[in-house]
Amino acid sequence: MYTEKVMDHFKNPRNMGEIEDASGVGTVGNAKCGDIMRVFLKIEGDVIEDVKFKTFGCGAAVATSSMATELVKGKTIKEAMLVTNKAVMEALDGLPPVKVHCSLLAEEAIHAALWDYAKKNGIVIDGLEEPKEDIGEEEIPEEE
Amino acid sequence: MYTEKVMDHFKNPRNMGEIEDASGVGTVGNAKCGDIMRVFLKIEGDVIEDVKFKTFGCGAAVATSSMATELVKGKTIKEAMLVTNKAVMEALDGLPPVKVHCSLLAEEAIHAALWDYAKKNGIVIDGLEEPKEDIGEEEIPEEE
Amino acid sequence: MNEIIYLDNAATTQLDKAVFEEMQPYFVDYYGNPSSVYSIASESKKAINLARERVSGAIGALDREIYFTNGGTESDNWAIKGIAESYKEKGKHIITSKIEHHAVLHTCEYLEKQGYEITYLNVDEDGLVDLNELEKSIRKDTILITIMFANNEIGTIQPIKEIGEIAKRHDVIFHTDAVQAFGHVPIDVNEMNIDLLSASGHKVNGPKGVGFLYVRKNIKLKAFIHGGAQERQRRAGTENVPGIVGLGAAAKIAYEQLEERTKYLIENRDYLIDQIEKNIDYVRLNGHRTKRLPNNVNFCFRFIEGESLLISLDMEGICASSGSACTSGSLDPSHVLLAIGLPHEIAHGSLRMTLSHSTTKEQLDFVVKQLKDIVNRLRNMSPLYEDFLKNQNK
Amino acid sequence: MNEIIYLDNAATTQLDKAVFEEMQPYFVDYYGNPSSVYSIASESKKAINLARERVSGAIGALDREIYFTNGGTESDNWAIKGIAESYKEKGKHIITSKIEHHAVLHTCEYLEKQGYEITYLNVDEDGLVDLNELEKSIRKDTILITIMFANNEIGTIQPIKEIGEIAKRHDVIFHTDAVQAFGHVPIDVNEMNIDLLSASGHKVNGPKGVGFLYVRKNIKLKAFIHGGAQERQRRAGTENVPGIVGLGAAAKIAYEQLEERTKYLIENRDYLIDQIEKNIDYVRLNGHRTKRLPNNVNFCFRFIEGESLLISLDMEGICASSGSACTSGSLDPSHVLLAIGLPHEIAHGSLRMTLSHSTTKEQLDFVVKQLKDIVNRLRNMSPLYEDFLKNQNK
Ligand SMILES: Cc1ncc(COP(=O)(O)O)c(C=O)c1O
Ligand SMILES: Cc1ncc(COP(=O)(O)O)c(C=O)c1O
Repeated sequence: MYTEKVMDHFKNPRNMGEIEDASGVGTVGNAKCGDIMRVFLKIEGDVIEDVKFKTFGCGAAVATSSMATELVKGKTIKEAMLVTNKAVMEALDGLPPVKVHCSLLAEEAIHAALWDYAKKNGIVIDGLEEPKEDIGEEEIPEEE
Repeated sequence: MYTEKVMDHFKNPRNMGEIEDASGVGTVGNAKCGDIMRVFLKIEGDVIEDVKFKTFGCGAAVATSSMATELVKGKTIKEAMLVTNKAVMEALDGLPPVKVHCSLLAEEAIHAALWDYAKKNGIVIDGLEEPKEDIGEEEIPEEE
Repeated sequence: MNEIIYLDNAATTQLDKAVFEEMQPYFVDYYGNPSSVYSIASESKKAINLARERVSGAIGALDREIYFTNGGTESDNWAIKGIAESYKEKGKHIITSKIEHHAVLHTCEYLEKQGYEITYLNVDEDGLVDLNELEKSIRKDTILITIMFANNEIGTIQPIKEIGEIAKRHDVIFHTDAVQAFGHVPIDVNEMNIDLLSASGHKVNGPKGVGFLYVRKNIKLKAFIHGGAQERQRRAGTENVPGIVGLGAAAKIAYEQLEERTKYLIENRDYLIDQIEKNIDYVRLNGHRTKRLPNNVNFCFRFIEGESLLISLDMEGICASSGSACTSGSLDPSHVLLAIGLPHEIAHGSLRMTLSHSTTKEQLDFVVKQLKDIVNRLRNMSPLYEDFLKNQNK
Repeated sequence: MNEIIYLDNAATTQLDKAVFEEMQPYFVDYYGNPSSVYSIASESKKAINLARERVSGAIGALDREIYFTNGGTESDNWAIKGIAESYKEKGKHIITSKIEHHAVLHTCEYLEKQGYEITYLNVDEDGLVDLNELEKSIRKDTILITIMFANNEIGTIQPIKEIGEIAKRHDVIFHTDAVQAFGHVPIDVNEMNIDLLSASGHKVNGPKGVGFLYVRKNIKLKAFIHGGAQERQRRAGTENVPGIVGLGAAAKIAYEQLEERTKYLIENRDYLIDQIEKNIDYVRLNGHRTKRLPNNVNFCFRFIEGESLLISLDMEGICASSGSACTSGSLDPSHVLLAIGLPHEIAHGSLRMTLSHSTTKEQLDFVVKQLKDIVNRLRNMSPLYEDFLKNQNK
């Protein structure tokens, strides 16, 4: 079902954990849908010095969290804003269609943590919007 | 599907053929339904001295013709009247349910030949009725 | 003699040993449910995907247009009832033919009771539908044309491509029951404008209890069997993995060998037809002489009845079938033989022999010899023959 | 480790080798179509008759009350749609429960669209229906009660005999989906007043792609799959002979070994439950503790999600399943877990382990050990667990 990369990030998640004195924390998803991601950012100047995550969710949710945090680590905020769910999926060699929403959630979790950082520091990050309560996960429609 | 007795009478039908100067001939069934039986009787005094049949029909039709003619051969008319389809079936060790109508047809064929004999000779045979054009073959109803 | 000569390949075929070998690992070893997450189940999933590719490849379809079912009957039921339900807003008129298999006819009769209107097209004496009659019977509320690819009794192959064109021109959905055609003749669903197609595994040396329905991708089709999310949520029920594997393998072999087998079969078929016509009087070939399945031979032998013919052949080790009602326990002979215009008494005397790629000419010679004797014997027993001879001598 | 520990016997079971051996001759050797006249086909017919006897014997039915189908899903569809159609003059109300398999639920939802009214009974926290609620919901126009024998996720066994009595008292037909119960618990259709019963071969170490529907002899039931005259004209389609043979053989073995296997399974089941409860915190056993299938263990592990649990177990060679939606690609967790009152987040963390008669205690010990580690690992990763600990420390 999953690619080797996904399995690797599930088995050995990178950046799993917490940052005690995080510059920004974001939590997205909800338990009802079975996916919650929390991202902790440590930002110095313009740069994401450290990033950690915690995730409640399926294999893809864990793997996308792991990969998304890898992709933004050490990057500037501006660079991090360019990490899309597509980039996460590509870096994982793809996801099954029903799991695409996990990659969206990972993108959203990074954004939510950035939003928290921006709010705390009274700054505006270009292109960043307030995180939605629920990200739009579509149910696959029953075919007729 | 068929018992050994049925198969034996199908393979080696007894009394198959015609009687040129028959005392009575009866034909029952119709080609539409796929069964026609013709019975020839040679009656001397009160006794069926000889009997022959010709049959167009399935294996059971041939076997019941063969067995029915065996059962009436050498019998008095009165005795022959007691040969029912049940007797024919029993003598054949049974028939599949969908083939029971063949045994009725055989009984009917003997009766038709006797009727012909009675008519030609102006006599009345106790219990013998005019043969029906079509004998009542029931279709098995489709179950609900 | 002890050898069995099996000439009833339209009823069912022998499972190909190579097909069985492909199925075998999926019984006891790879038994995982393809819907499961863990890795041993992925063997089952992969196997189903391969089978789907093989089937879709055989008829020029996309993988996702193939839905595995339990057999031709289920496929026919699903296609017809599903379209009826999905398109009832457009109309309730369906066109079919008088010589369809009961899986189609009884389904149409069922729909009639539900308020649908069915046109049963006539066929000519060879069993062909009339394209003009077909086109004329299309109405505004016609939602489906369902015409079989090839007939299971008399072997006649319909002008499927032409029917597909007519259907397309009038924007009517076209389903074909290809249970007898799949694996036996070339099929291209796009070239032939087929929207839905039914097939069954056991008619092409595959396993019993499995078949498929091809459904063109833009066709709406309500589910027929409701439940789990299998087959892209369209056909519920745990997948019959070994069966599906077998169907795929059988499809692959059938189409790889198609040309070669067709040539061999047609030669044998025409030889058998020729020998019967040369050796036995008062016979009639049923079905079209050339537009017919490569393996189908169907004759009426006048003055005799089919079942007694079958039993007599069986006693010589020859397996065949008949459209005589006596074999089915009902009274009327086959609706197909009546539809091509045969009177009841002649229809009762039909014999169908359907060859396989392993049937030999020696076997056919033996069959003709036996047949001649048997027909003679049964005619001597027949009051119809007696009457016929008497009338001739007048 | 390389050995696979298969704990997903509710999804499908390994085909019993002895069953496969009984099936084997009917693939390539005795391939005759049971409807044919000639003698080689009689082997197929005999084999089907024997299978029918074995199945009917297993549940105290008559041979002619058993109809072979393609599986549990088809049986459920047929039973419910067939009764709905046959008795629509009497009424259009059907009673079922909220925890039925989708084969029943989606069929009922389909009927709702056709104008039927369905009552979905609640279940208590153990998954049991309330007999009073059931009886109260019966109306004049109620034509069918369909309640599953045992639940496929949480293993709860319903009071089938009592339900049968209520149905009988009110003259309502009673169907039970016994797909999980057949071969696993004693069933007597007469004692339990069951009018129709569905079962599936592959859930009892039989083959995939075959099942049966028991139909009490005086029950009217319209055909669902129309076509040929197979199965006493009630279920069309060429019979899946090897499949039917396998179902019969599996039924025989299951019921011969029932007592012995049940004892062994219950012991192992309760051992596993006990070990999990002793070794892992914040767990909840789902389903009734004693009125449950001998092979079913189902737990929720708080703060973690089922699919990641499954994948982690799979990495250790352990096959299990989850009611978490993530395994099915939808969002809501299993309707069964919601119906017994679990909140979504807890329902997402469910794990079902279904044992077989060849599961050993050593395997279970290994499973518990792995499970403990995995649950720990996943909880450490879980923001829900983090929040829970913080709240506790307040
Ligand atoms: C033309 C045709 N359609 C449908 C069927 C039904 O197929 P099955 O018996 O495999 O369901 C058959 C075979 O009996 C057939 O010959
Ligand atoms: C309770 C129940 N009913 C019905 C079914 C459907 O059975 P099958 O998938 O064999 O058609 C299953 C199995 O998935 C089940 O567990």
